[in-house]
Amino acid sequence: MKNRYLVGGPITPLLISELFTLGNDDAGAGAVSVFIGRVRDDEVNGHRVTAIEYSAYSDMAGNEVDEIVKTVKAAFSDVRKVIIVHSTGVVKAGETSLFIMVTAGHRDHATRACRHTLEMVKERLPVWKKEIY
Amino acid sequence: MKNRYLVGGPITPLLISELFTLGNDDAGAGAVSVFIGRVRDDEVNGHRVTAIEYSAYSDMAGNEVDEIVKTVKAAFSDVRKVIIVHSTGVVKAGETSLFIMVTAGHRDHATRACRHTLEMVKERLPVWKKEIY
Amino acid sequence: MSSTVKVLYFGAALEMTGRAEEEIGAGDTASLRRDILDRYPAMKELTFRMAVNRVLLKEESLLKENDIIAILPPFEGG
Amino acid sequence: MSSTVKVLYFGAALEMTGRAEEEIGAGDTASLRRDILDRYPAMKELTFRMAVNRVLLKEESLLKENDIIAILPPFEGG
Repeated sequence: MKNRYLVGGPITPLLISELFTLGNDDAGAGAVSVFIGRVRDDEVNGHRVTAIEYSAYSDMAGNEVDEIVKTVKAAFSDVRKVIIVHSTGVVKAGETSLFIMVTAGHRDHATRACRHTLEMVKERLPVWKKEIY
Repeated sequence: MKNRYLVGGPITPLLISELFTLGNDDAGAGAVSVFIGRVRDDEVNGHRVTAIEYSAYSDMAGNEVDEIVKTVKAAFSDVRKVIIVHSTGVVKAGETSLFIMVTAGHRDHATRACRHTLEMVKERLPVWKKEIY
Repeated sequence: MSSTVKVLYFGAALEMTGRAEEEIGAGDTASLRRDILDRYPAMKELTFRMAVNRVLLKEESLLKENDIIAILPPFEGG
Repeated sequence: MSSTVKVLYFGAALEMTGRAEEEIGAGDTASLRRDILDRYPAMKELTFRMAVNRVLLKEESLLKENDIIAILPPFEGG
């Protein structure tokens, strides 16, 4: 249970492929909405961000993810599966730090629930970041 | 150019992985929003759908996709890349028939532009379907 | 004045006509539409738009030799 | 009455205190908060919430022995 929603380092293309397959067994899920958050190579005060180091309160994160999933499923009745994964540790610019996948019967709830999940992750997941230049 | 946005048969997990990498070279794209449409095993008049056969006016589809991409980029200034792929031919229940990916600097335009692209695809792409039971 | 144009049928129109394409003589899109409904009365039940040379038709227009006219039932992609 | 609780510091709070955790004696969350600001005056500049035993604190409450208190600056995930 602990750290189930957190992975150390970037969310790799391989892991993303694997996470995708989690929805594959459900032929009633006609719509899959995915959001992927990546580290941007922003310039801050004249310095280029090369990576972000994420830290998390992992003991609390699991509970919060469970609450987010419960809330989203209650709000969007057509939703079938909600998957949330966030990085901890160092993630380089261009690499993925957040993966959200929502499956639903139809597109309307899939896309709206995915956005709603994203906003709740921003608001509720106990994660902090530190830019590395 | 012709058939650039149409693939014969299902959009396979392998193709989805490849399409994903198209956004990987852009470290300014902090947000990636993906929509995947799949064939549902709906029951219609007591018969279970086992597949859908899609047909398309492929000579027109390329133009329409270009127009959709142009319209979405004009409407959402933070958008960097828009990719649209649709199946033609037979796609079995549970398999993917539509892939949309939008990359943007930030989440708001990525998610809204992805949904907008999806609605325009439904409205403008010259594709038809036939249920197979 | 009549031109010979190529007519393409898609989706339900293809099923109703039993053919993917044919050549028809027509002067403009309105008369072509009437001609098609005369040939295939079942298509009176069908809502469809037309594309001329791959561009969706916005208003009736004249046709010229070798124009390609597509008969487009409501799109069902996605 | 004072209990010994474990205090965890995250994000900017960790950087300001220079430590990930420590034990502090406190009777309730309000007095614990005052004690922390006395120990680390720099934290007066910081907005933070507290979680008691992994649950976000909604109102000040009493503390008991071995409670785990997390000091949570604004979240920055995503």
